[in-house]
Amino acid sequence: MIDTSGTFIAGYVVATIVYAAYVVSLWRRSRAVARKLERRAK
Amino acid sequence: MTSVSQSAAAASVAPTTRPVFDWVLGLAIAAVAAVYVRAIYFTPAEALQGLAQKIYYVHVAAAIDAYVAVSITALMSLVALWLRDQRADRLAESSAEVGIVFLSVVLTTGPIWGHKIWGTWWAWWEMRLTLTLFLWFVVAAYLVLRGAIEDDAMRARYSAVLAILGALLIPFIHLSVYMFAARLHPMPVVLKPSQPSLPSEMLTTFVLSVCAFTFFCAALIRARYRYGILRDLAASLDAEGNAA
Amino acid sequence: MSERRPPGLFCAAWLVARKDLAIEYRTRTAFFSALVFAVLALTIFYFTWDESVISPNDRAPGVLWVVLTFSALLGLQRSFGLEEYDRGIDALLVSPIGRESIYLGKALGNLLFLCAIQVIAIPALALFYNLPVGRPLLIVTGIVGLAMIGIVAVGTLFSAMAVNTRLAELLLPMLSLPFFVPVLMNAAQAATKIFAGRPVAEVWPWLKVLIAFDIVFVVACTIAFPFTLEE
Amino acid sequence: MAQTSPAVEVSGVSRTFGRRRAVDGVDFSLDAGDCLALFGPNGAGKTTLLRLIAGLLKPTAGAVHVGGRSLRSDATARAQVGLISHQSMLYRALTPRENVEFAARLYGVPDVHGAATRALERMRIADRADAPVRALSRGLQQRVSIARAIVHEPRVVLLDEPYTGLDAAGGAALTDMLHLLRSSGAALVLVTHNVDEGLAVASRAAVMLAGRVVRTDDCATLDARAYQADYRALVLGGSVPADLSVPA
Repeated sequence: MIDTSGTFIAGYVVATIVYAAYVVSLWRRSRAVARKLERRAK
Repeated sequence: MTSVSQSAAAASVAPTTRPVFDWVLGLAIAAVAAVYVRAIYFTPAEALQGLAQKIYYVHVAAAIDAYVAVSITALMSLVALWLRDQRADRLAESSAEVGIVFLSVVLTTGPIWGHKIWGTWWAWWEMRLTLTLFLWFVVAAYLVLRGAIEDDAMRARYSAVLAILGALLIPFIHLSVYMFAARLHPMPVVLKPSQPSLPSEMLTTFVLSVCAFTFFCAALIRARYRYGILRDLAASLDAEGNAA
Repeated sequence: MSERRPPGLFCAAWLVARKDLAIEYRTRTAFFSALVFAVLALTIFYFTWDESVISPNDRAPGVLWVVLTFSALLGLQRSFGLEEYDRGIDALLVSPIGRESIYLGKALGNLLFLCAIQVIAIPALALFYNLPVGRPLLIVTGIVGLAMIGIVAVGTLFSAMAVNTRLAELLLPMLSLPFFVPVLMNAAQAATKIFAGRPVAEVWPWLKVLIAFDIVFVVACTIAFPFTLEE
Repeated sequence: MAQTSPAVEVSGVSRTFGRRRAVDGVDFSLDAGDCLALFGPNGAGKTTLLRLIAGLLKPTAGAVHVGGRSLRSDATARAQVGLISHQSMLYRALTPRENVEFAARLYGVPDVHGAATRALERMRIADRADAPVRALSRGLQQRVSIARAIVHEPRVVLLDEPYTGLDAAGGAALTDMLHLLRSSGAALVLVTHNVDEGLAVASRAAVMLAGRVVRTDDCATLDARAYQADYRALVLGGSVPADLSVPA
């Protein structure tokens, strides 16, 4: 068996970063809109 | 966040707004984490490729869900153009955005795997990867087009036209890449991440990972859809504020 | 009243195309800039390869397709721009001609515009790259024609869309280029084989894909065009 | 054609942009030879209403009929409308004659050359017919634009601020032409914010505010000075006086 642990770790790390980046971006955007609506509601 | 959305909804006649981040998305993230744990610690390494084969669980699941999400965009674009329904347009937008995230995962994990196993980062004769790249371009164009139009109705029409033409384009790209690959490699017999018969333990992990990522994909689309409602509500309140 | 009959689908399309060509003939700026661009690109590409490694003959087809794609984008860019300037498009929309006619007319105008450029660019290619003038070059010109129909079909539609957006100049290449991919892949492979002296029968599979693309996208874009207009 | 149906019939036409109601339930009909002057401040929805009648915009609710035919679905209805808009709708590289002849061909006018010559002469621009539009002044371009809009002898002419940019001679040519069009049986809708210009040719007058027609009058029984004062009060007040009829 060839040693491919580096590839394995890189693959999982990269995939996780892409997903996490999207979740964070969605969270930031929704928080910004929620704040905006909060200001409007006052 | 919940209370904010509800008070805003009470103040207007817009569709009811619900929280973007709720237990469904949390559960989906937990499911993906559980699959990670199972794939990393409790699934044996494949004999020929070693640990690199485990990328398969992330890569293939992302590919399946990316294609599902992009298909939803194409289908909803047709509905949006036909019925002029804002909800269909919003769902098309949501699944396109989530789709490009999953496509990006496919496009990054694929070369990482290929670099070790094929000895090359990118292989143009690998049909699915090449097709994914062109799909990524079309979805990126779709999202840029949406960002470049201010009028809601016009944005819905234009982006739906692009999505439907994109759906027509896919078979042509598929055929073209196939004919291109056939010229270079008469019958591309290479090591594929998918083995014809996986040992049952790996198969279980694979099925679980597809389920978990599909759930995650659906939860993201749902969250993005809810965010879309909030954003449109804020924009329309802005417009009213300016008019008054 | 009754002796007056609005022109039919193709007749109206021809009127629109002829109007566009008349404007082009009057101004000539777009034509000359696209033409100069094409010839300039041909010469620049000549010097970007090492002559001793790849012979000009071998790289000619690749250069041809790059130059064709980008001169097409230059031509398409202005197509709906000139309608937008004084809202000439409104005059077409209030007239009794069908919206499909407007699209087909614009597309035909663009096609003839691009053909005029290629009529000069292809001989220039043969000249600069020392290609044998003969049957292969003629067949490749035919392939260029087939490719151009597909490129103009989608390009005209996207030109109509891009002109109404905030990123007009940037958006047209971004929207169009993915759609040009299958056209260019098949046309380039067919042309390479023809330049290598193979018979037409051998490139027939690629030509079939090209023809299918042309048919599908001319029809689809004609149907889609009315949705890109203001409602 | 059956003369029973009015030249233009606008029934319950509304148009929203997003959440903004630009035109809100407008009704009126014009017979052949009528001229409706539509007054209103900026942003009242006059131009949107005109674009709806011309078929450039699709109404959110209601319908427009020209000579009894639905405008959106019937090309023969569109063939009877002429539009003069803010923009000249001309191609600057072409000459006035080419522009007008192109329009004539789009409408299937039999004698293209003769019709174009007549239209250009009526707008007193025939002597400049062979220079490119680009070389003409704004006012002369407006005359060409009007010639282009009437070359097919439309039964309904829609004019959006047509006097803008015209000098005295151009304005007089336009006024003469509008009278001529009326006497030849065309119905006119004239959008303007200048009450004097409108009343000079109109048979009926209407005021639009915030997307609604808030007042309509018959010009035959109208005192121009009193109307002028009323209009000013309406526009400046921004609210509708109680004694004026407000269509529901």
